[in-house]
Amino acid sequence: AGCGNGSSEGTQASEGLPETITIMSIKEMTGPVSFAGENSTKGIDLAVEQINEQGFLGDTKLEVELKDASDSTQEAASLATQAVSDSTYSAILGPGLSSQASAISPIAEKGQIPVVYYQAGSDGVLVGDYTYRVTAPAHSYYHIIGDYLAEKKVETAAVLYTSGNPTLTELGENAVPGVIEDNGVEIKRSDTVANDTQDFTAVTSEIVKADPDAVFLLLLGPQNPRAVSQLKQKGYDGEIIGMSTMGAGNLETAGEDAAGVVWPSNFSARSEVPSTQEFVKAYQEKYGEMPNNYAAEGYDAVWLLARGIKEANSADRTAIQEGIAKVAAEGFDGAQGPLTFEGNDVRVEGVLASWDGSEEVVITLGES
Amino acid sequence: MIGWYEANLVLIEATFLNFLLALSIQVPLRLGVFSFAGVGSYGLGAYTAAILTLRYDVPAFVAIGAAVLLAAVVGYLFSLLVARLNGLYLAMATIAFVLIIAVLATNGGELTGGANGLYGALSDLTTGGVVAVCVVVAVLLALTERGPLRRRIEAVREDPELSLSMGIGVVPMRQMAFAVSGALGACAGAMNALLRTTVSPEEINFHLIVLALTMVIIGGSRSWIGAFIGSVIFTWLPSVLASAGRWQDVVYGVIIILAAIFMPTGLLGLVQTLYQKLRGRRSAAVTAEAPADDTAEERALLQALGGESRGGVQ
Amino acid sequence: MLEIRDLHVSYGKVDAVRGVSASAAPGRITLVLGANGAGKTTTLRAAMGLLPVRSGQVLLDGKPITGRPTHRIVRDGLVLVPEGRQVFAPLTVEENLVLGGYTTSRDKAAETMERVYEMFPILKERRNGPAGLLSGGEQQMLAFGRALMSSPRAMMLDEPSMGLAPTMVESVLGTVRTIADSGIALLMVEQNADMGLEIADDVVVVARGEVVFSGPAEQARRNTSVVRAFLGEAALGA
Amino acid sequence: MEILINAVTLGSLYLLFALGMSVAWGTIGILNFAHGSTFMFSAMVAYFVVQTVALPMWAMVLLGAAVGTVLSVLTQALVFNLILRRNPDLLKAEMQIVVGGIGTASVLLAIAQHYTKSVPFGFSASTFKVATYQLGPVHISNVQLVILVAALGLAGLAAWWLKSARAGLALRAIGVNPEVASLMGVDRSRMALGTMAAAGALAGIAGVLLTYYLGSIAAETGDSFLISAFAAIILGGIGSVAGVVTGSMILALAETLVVTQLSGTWASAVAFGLIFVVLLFLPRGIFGRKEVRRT
Amino acid sequence: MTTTETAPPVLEAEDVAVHYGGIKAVDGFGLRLPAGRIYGILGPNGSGKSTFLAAVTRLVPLTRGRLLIDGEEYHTAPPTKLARRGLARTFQTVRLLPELTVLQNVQLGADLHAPGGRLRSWLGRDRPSEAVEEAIERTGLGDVRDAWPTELSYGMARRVEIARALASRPRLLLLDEPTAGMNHSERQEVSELMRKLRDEGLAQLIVEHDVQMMVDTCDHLVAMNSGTLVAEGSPQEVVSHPAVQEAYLGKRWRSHA
Ligand SMILES: Nc1ncnc2c1ncn2[C@@H]1O[C@H](COP(=O)(O)OP(=O)(O)OP(=O)(O)O)[C@@H](O)[C@H]1O
Ligand SMILES: Nc1ncnc2c1ncn2[C@@H]1O[C@H](COP(=O)(O)OP(=O)(O)OP(=O)(O)O)[C@@H](O)[C@H]1O
Ligand SMILES: CC(C)C[C@H](N)C(=O)O
Ligand SMILES: [Mg+2]
Ligand SMILES: [Mg+2]
Repeated sequence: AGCGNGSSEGTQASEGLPETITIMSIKEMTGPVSFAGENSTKGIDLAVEQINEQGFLGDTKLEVELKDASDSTQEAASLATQAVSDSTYSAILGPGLSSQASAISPIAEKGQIPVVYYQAGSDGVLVGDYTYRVTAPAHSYYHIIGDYLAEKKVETAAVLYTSGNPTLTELGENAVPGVIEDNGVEIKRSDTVANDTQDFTAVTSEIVKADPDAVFLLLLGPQNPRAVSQLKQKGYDGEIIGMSTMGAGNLETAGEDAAGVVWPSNFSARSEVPSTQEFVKAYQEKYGEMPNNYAAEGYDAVWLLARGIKEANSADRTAIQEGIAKVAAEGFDGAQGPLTFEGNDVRVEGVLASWDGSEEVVITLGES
Repeated sequence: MIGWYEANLVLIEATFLNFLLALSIQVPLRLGVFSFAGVGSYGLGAYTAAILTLRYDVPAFVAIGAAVLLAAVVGYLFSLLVARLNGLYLAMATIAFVLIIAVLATNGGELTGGANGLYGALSDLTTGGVVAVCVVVAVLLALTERGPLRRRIEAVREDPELSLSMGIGVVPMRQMAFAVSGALGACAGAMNALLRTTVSPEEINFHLIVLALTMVIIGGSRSWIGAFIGSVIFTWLPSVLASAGRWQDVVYGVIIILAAIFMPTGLLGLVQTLYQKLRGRRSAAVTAEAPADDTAEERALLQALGGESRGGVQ
Repeated sequence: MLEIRDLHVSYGKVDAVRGVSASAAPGRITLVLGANGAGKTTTLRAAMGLLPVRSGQVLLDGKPITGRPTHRIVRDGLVLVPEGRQVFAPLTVEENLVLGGYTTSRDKAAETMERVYEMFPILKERRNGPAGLLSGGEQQMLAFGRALMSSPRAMMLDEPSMGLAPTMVESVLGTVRTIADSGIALLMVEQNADMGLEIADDVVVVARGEVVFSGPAEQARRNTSVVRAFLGEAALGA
Repeated sequence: MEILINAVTLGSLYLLFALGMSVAWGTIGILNFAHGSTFMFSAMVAYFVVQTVALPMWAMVLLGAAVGTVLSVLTQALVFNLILRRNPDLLKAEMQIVVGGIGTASVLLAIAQHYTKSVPFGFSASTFKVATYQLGPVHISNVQLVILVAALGLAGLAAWWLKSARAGLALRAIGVNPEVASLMGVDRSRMALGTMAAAGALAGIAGVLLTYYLGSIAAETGDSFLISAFAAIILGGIGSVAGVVTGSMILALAETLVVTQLSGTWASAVAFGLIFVVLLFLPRGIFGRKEVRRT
Repeated sequence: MTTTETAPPVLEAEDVAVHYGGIKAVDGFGLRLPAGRIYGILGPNGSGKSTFLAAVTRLVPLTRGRLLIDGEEYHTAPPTKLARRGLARTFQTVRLLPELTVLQNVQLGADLHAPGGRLRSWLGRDRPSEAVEEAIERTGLGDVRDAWPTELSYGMARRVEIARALASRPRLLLLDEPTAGMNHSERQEVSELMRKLRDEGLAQLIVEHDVQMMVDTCDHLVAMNSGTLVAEGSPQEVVSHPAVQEAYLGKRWRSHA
């Protein structure tokens, strides 16, 4: 308590860190994307538990207050403003919906409160120093599909994407066609569906008629099993390649139809990386099930924040932001494996996930 | 208090924006015009304001003014197009209008930012500005709810043909309703876009229509006060219900159902009825004590029948 | 036998009907007279179960029907020709008639429909057109014809001659008499007192929700005040 | 050709769904906004049942119909009927009924979201397996056949019943003027309940068949169907069975053509643009009755 | 009666026809109504009386014919113009606005001629004008002025209709069965009112089935059948016209005449 030095070298809880640090977690716990909110919250809870038990922040306890914004942009913006003006909150764990994130970012930036997003993969989300994201945008690792295409001797492809969602549109219009063409594959068709499209029979009929070797489905979670089932019903037997929305059990209802569907993912529970294995073990112990990408992302988001707080050794928002920046510059090993940051945005290696008809597995090429 | 205000600033602003949105449905409804075009204008206004702010960096009032003007003109032109439609057929046409606007925004390429929408429309609009606009709107609407203007509106809604025979121009009134509705919707949309600095096509959907309608019907469909009550309820209810946890949406639905059943004239109507009951209505009193001033004919009749109804004439 | 006993009906605080009694025996017509707002329509509607009865009783053939739902009362054999025509405007003329016979057998209904068409040829001409396009008087004919379709045991008519041309008034009221003569009990509100009195057996006069006169029709015809109020000075001399 | 079959199947699903809604609306004047959630909820209940007992398709369809009936009857008895009792004027109560339906829909949706976590569900546990037949150049599945037969059969039945039965006429009379209908001896509440029960059953059947057809649906599926159904009904003309059939088919055809030939993003714009244009020329839909109003 | 025979008639209809498909509701009917007179139209049900009134007030389009007000043609003018020229009407059915009180319903009639500019009349104080008070008084509605239309008996509602038309202080009044649903003495009152209004210079055209009242009230009767004119003249002439007796009046009146 003695020295009056401004730069905090010491780790006395009384000086730098208060007893508890409260964080607002804005999640989509109900509505069409609740699967993302549900799973990431499980990861968050696990991380908070570990941090508090380990005494990672000394005697300081991390407390996360969960707020449901459902799929309402308005509600998310309102919660963020509340977090900004209520000084008990030190930071925000942000929602996964790009639309909500884009609304929150300017508020957070102006109010100078750090936010760590997961998912929220579209362009306008990260606007300045205070906003971070722990989910690598799909375009940054999607290229790993290249070897798979080569192995399966894919020469022609069709792309089907949901044009109502910014993240998927970016992928469907630029990133994925780029990857496909880089691998010398010809794109035969590119179709779009709307956010609320349920019936894929017509469009799948057309795709099947074009008879491509592979179909790329870049769809919202619940749309995936329908599109897959309907492709199969139309007699399609080529490759089906998706993106991370195929995870989190979203393919379950398609059952056998979806066996063999693959997608580049930012996370796999089967990865050999030690930090991942550690996470998976702890997760299984706590919940008795395998974690998926959303859970891993939630987990990593909390850890990024906690490291930033420790670095800052203060509950002050600006200090935390600076702390996170430092952590990000160095990167760390998280549930998703070794995490590096490009600015405020995370980058991962990526793995190829697959649905085997009953659960999500990781493919290692050259084996199967 | 200050803390409360700051923490709930977004909700407070949203209340006023929803108020304008509700009015954009209510104004035509009061004239018997079943139009949701105001919700489309909301989108139109939001995009106009956002584009002007992003591209030309104009002050907020210019952006909003331009949005309002454009939407009023579009509303007017739209009214010419749908002149022959009525009732729920008109409602459907206007729903189509709203959804088409959303699709246009999605496919608008660089201008509208596609599915991403537009971000970072930072402007100098303040909460005070929003409130001021709402006050002006409310005052203007209050003028239409009294005296001759109210009677005209009632006549046009309930009986267009009668209105014609009383010299009331039904068609111009309808056209005006569309223009005003467009202006109000656009005003709400523009201010929302500027306050939230973003607009995206997914905001303009069927749910916004349902919300606007629900606010008007549950609040009260005959007066701006009803729209205001509705906007307060439906802006704040979700946060209030957040304490109900998992079941908050169920409770929300149940509240709407109960309101529909027990408040046939909206909350405003309920309040008015209670007030009238409390004071005892004049007309009721008059009819009840009427025997005091019998007409001569009846008095004669009562007299004649006082006992000897046999009293013949011959 | 249709009997209304000491009926009280109120709209909120306003007592519109305060102890009205009226009855009609099979084969007899009871005419209800009264000024505008006297409570005639209210009485009929309450008897039909369309308005809640505060106290009093309505009996059909000695059986109380007070408080029963309207559609039951219709099945019990009592029908009402409502005030102001009330035809189903978008339905065709014939569909209106078919609905009138909703509670009877198809054969019976078909037979009565022929009779109605005979009585009002214009309805037959317009049978496939929407009822709402008929003229006022034509709609009144339809409303009357529609009530005949159910072959009731007792009938209440609220101003059946309203809007009808003199020849039609004669014909409708003549039919009313014929119906009564076939053994149906009839309670009729009619402002055309002149003609009403001619066919009626009994008269009830209502003023401000109360019965102020009740007796046989000839007695009413001899009563100065009734005559003055409902038939005019001229009739006094006649 | 295959496009046509796909379009007709989609149209038949719209038809199954919209038929009950249209009949209830066009006759007893009840525009049920909870129809979409009734439809989804029936499928969801069937899903939970099939998870425990592997049922064949016909049993699932019956189950869906039963759940739909119960939900619809409950909605009628606990919501619409209470609204009407307080406000006997149908025209004035119309808005209240719409809002009551909106409330009911959000209750059902919230319950479904709670139990499914909004994750899509399907009937892979059912004993029924989808089979696809190759007829010349055309693929057609057994689900599609069932849907086509069910939709056209039920629509035919409804049309015949409304046209020839006196009860159909009574229903329409209630829609015009409930009070005078009761003066004709029509038991208004029983008729209304019956109609809503039938509408609910149709919704339930549609829900189950749609789930078989698409492979899976989610809690939110009901909503988007509601708009399409609303559009189909208006397009054809309220209350006319021929209208719903035509409206559903046109809408499905338009959507299918746009999705396959143009782009999915424009699908709804074209579909609604089409409705818009049709209404401009036929202000009361294709088969809509002219409004009867004279001076 | 102050009319000079040379002044143009207030209302003139020539060879008016209104056809609905095959139905010829009005088929070549006409009349000339001088200022300050009461004209009556008699005719069987469905003979086209109400349709003729609708045509005259421009609520239905003419199939053919000419309409003049004060000698000026108007058969292509919009209906709203007519009210400003002093024409008011009532309808055969009660058409009150349910959410306005009796007083407000009557005020609606007077709004057209509210003093001052439009803005002033919209924003100014809203006391019932003299015309409104007078109309209420003359139709005996004082007791129910604050009642709602649904609370009125049929006969009372009809009086409000008349009061509303009167409140606009018209020069020409068209009444479609104004006394339907009233008893004898009530009709008498209405008849007296009409005659008084005539003496004040109001021209009236009345459609009504109460022949006695028509004979007592009208200066001139026009009989129509199947959309065409069958007889015209003084009440006594028309009532004793054989065609009118045959088609319209029935036994009772035959013996009367
Ligand atoms: N819904 C209502 N609410 C309140 N008061 C009403 C209502 N309906 C009627 N009244 C009042 O009840 C009284 C009786 O009305 P009712 O319609 O029975 O009269 P009536 O004898 O049929 O008259 P009319 O000959 O004019 O048809 C009137 O004073 C009327 O104002
Ligand atoms: N819009 C319409 N479409 C079809 N037929 C119509 C229409 N309007 C009126 N008619 C028919 O034209 C004829 C004249 O109707 P109108 O209402 O003018 O008769 P009216 O002389 O007023 O009869 P009433 O004395 O019964 O009121 C009637 O046979 C009526 O059915
Ligand atoms: C939760 C996720 C499915 C959201 C999606 N990735 C988006 O950016 O909108
Ligand atoms: Mg009456
Ligand atoms: Mg007429």
